[in-house]
Amino acid sequence: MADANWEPRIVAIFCNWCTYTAADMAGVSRMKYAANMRIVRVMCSGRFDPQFALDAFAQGADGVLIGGCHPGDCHYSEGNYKALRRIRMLKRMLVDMGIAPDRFRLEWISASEGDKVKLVMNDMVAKVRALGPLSLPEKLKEFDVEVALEQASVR
Amino acid sequence: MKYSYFPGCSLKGTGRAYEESLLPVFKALGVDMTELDDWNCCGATAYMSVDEVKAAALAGRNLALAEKAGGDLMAPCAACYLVLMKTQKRLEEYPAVRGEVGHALGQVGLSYEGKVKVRHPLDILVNDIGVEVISKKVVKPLKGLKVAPYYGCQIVRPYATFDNQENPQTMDKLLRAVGAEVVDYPMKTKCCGGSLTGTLPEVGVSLVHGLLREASRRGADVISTVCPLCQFNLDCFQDRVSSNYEKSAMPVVYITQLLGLALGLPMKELGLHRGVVSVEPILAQRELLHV
Amino acid sequence: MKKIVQTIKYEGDLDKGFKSWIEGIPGGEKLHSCIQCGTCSAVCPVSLYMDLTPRRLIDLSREGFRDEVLSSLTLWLCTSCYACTVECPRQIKVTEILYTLKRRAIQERVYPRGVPVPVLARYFYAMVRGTGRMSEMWLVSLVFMRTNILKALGMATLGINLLRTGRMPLKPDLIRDRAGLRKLLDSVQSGKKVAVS
Amino acid sequence: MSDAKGNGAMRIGVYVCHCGTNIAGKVDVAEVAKYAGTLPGVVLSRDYKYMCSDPGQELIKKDIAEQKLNRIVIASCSPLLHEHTFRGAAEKGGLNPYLVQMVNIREQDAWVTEDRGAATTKAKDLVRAAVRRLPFHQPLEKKHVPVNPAVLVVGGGIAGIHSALTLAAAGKKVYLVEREPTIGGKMAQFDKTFPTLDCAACILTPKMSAVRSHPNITLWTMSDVVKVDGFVGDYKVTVNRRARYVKEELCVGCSECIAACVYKDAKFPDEFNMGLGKRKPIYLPFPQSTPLVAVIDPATCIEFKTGKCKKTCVEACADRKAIDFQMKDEMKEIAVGTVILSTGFKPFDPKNTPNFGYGKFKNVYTALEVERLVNASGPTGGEVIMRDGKEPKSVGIIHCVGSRDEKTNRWCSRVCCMYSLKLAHLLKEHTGAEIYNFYIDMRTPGKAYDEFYGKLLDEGVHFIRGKVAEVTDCTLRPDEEGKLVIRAEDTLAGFVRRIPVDMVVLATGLEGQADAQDVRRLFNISCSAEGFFLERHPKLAPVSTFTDGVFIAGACQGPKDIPDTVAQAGAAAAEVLALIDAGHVELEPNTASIIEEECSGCKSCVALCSYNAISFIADKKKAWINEVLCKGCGTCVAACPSGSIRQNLFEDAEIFSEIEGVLSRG
Repeated sequence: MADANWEPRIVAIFCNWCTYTAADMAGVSRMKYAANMRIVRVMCSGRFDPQFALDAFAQGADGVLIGGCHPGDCHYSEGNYKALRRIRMLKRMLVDMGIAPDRFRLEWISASEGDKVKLVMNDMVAKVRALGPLSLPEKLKEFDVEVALEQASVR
Repeated sequence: MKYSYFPGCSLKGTGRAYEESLLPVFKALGVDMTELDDWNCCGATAYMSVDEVKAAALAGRNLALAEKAGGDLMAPCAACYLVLMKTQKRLEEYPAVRGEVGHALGQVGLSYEGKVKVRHPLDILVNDIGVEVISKKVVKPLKGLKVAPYYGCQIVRPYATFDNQENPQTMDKLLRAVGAEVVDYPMKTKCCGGSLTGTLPEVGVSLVHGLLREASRRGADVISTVCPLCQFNLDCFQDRVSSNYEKSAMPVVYITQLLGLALGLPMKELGLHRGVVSVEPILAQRELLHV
Repeated sequence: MKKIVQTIKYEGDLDKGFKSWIEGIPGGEKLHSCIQCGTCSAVCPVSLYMDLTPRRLIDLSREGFRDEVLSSLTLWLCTSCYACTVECPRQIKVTEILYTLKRRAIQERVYPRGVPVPVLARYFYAMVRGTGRMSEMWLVSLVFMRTNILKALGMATLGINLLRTGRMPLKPDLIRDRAGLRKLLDSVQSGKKVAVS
Repeated sequence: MSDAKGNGAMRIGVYVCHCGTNIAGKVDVAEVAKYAGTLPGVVLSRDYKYMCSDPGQELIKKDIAEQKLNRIVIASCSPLLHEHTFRGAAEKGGLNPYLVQMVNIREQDAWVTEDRGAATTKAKDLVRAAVRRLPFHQPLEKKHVPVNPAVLVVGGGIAGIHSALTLAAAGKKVYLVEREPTIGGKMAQFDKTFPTLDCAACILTPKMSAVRSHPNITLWTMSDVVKVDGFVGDYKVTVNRRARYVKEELCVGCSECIAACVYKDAKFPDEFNMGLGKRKPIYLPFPQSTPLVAVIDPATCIEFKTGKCKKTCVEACADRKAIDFQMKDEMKEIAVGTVILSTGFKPFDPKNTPNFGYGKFKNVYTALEVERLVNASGPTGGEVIMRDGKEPKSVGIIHCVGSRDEKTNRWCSRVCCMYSLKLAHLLKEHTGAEIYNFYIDMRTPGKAYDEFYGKLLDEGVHFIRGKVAEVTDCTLRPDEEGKLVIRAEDTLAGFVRRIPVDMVVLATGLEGQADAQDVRRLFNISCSAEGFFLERHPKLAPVSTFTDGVFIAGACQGPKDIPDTVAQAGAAAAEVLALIDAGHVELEPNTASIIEEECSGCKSCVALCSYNAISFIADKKKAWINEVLCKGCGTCVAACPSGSIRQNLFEDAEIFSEIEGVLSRG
């Protein structure tokens, strides 16, 4: 189903203090990694709302990556723990919805770990590439059509 | 504990005494050693010098055989140990080499998954059997025997992980466990010259001299080795050392020979007569001879 | 009077691809990262006999002095004790790089005359291919017959000693599946083409 | 029609920065600008060489005025670097600064992407997201919080001392906390300092006593910071003052207690002299210790071990009664507005480089040990008498011990070349010995540094370019007997050399403090894996951290010599003063607030807040957020089941539209 020049699209939601800074450091160190990530900055991973991930998938993302400070290192002392709880819950939910675990990932990356950003980015892009496109929007369309037909046939 | 045993060419030739003492010692310690069936030469250093992938295939055959046989693979010869370890590293680090070798092995109905653990006797003696167990089995402690522990290069460098690369300790521990007196021997990991004694004797013999000299200066009665080539070089070229440098008559034995002695195994089973420089006089002097 | 020779090196005479060729072969990857600290030379037990110390060999290799490197005695003095590899602050696998250079030297037959090591290596290679095993003494003496008959005589006392102590097997040992081994080795397409993928 | 509040129809201006070739080299900036022009609401889009330059900022102001822009997108470097710059420009142009959105196409695109096409696509996606986001931006006002003028300085080495004195001189209250019994740090242990060779004590001790006597400085030695709460302008810090067993306010440092101690001779290794000298259980670290107050080491004091000591020290102290065996640790809580961390470094432990024989051969020394050995107030009174009682006739100094090596530390420790030269000079001066320096590269950048190298060459010190392989007592020739033989390649001569010497000095490198990671957590800043604190920007914010109000100075940020350390200490003090004198700090207005009518009063947010900023108004049955306490993490926003909490700059609508923006590719 994936056409030859399909490229995975991954939305990354990074906390301002650790992971976003690490991503900057990766740049300052001129590390090269896959260009498939689109980073959205929030102040703390604690701001992560499961809706963000669901919306991203619904809008055509093939993967979602959350990045926060290591446990114990949160700039706001424990926002990342709060995030962790939601993310665990969401992960289970996504699996039930038939979205492969590799499409949704949480990583603790501290401000000094530019190299880890590179590793995670490349690794996740590779894994998602292997899974192929999620193309949820298309699926949802088909779904709507079916529903419509259903209703039609009922009448 | 079950191990496959990879003698290597030397232990069948110039290094016979190593095998002759090694097997009884492990038997006495209740370890089952079965010689790897139809093993071939590891390739040593020379094969690498001609064709690296063929070298990997040559060693690969042994690894494949060992994997089939099951259990860890014990390689007492430093060169064999190194080559087998190195081949494993290459196969896992370099897909190209892995592919080549895998293909070649396939041609003769063999395959290698990378499961074999290559082990050196020192590693097994200290980490699997344990120094305590061995010291309990000692019947003739080597009281008063001053031993210079000589590890040589290739068992600690560069791949071995069972001992410290700068200052290895496993042999020291074993010697103490059997009651010997370990002399501080800073040359313990210096090179014996390898095949240079044969190919460029003037160079090789000078290295041998350095090792012998330091051992006697530190008051050693004997040098204890774990490698057939080390033993060969240090033992067989002392006439040259004497003529080129200074008089030298330092017995050079295998650790397994000393262990066997301490475990009370019959002398003749330990190949103690095979030293060019005989070890018997000093053993007699220290009253360690027995039948 | 000492002979006067011109020692200037012209860029055009260098092999520009030499560095990348070495780095393309397993173990050579880090050649470029050398800081010329000399640790390799200083830990080397035989560097005091070398025409080029390992450090210089590394530098010349990376700069493309192919001929100087391949014809160097250094390659044949290396005992593979791996001290350089272990101690290198840049973790350059010096020993492996030397193996790469030895192979090239043997292939191009540019090793220095009178050094038996390459001959030994070739004999060894052939012998193992044939019998699956090797008998050191047999091989060594054979090599000296070929390269230096006097040295071989010089080895006599050693031979006698080994006979006396029953350590000199007179006939080489054999493995059973010699045909299989030969097949195995021959189905490897020669190593020199294989590089890191 | 638009106004400063940015109301009315969207009139978005997009600016794509080339950053010279930094961005333009990988991203087709013209293409991105062209594309941006096609996006809804965008009335103007340009690409420009350097947006952060004055002309660049002028351009923005001009366009706001002429084009009536009411939203602005700047696609350039990281907002962490220049957000304030561009918000400032907008503000000067008469637009509310929070109607600006930055797009990071340098650090997170141009610099990390191989393929030009991919980089350009990525830039477009990110710009589109920003354009989508902006309509939801509201004009906001900055928050102002007062700054407590008191300052906490952690670490009493030369960095901490200099910062403390600078701040005190400016009339600010300073708490200087040091964990050792005296301030002075490593510098106090040095003999002379390069390249001027003025004696460390002569230039340091006056500053130490100035600290002690300054009315604005509260000096707490033997103390550790154990807890830090609050935020820039208003930190609450808990300090544990460990028991010294001698009352600071009563002791005059007369040392009579020490003389009187039941131990007639000092027999315990003394820390200040690197164990080369001995001290008693009650002791002064060194003659100029500050504070000049005795200290008792309970680990060696008989009274503490048996309780059966004659306590001759107490007798000697007589009616001063300064000695108190009952003294307990004491917790102090202080309120400060800003913090300077100057916790220094740890010398590399040469036991990790066994080849050099440290700990095996008694005449192998570390550089710091030699500093004490040549020091007039050192254990040998300045005579270079080695552990074997002899004076060296030849000395080998090994550079880069533990530095520039993948097996230990990869970095260059920056000071070793210079201090090795200094020690070479001092040792030659004291003993006239032959001195051999073994170096990899001689690194002497700095005012009058290379001239100093020249001076050492003049003095006839040997310089051998080669990393030492080993120090051994295995001798090969008569002239090596009884000596330590250094084996190294003389890489310039091209030979391996064996050099017999009497004494070996190891120029050990600099490492981060062992507890750097704990300190980092305590103050909520970042720290590299190597154990050095991370500055906010390597060039433009070298003493700032990612936590406002916390600054770093000296070797805790990276290996550094004394001049650089003092410069940083001054810089940190200046940054602190800027905050204090402004009187207040401007905080990002990214705080959260409750939409009362939608709040269901479920209280789930209340417990979530780490800053107790959320309270529940019982009579209204609604939650309420105290914006002064709110730090703007947004955790409560994400958690609110009824979606009735909003966060400035990170509204749900803003984030959703940004997510949809990066994905909705034309």
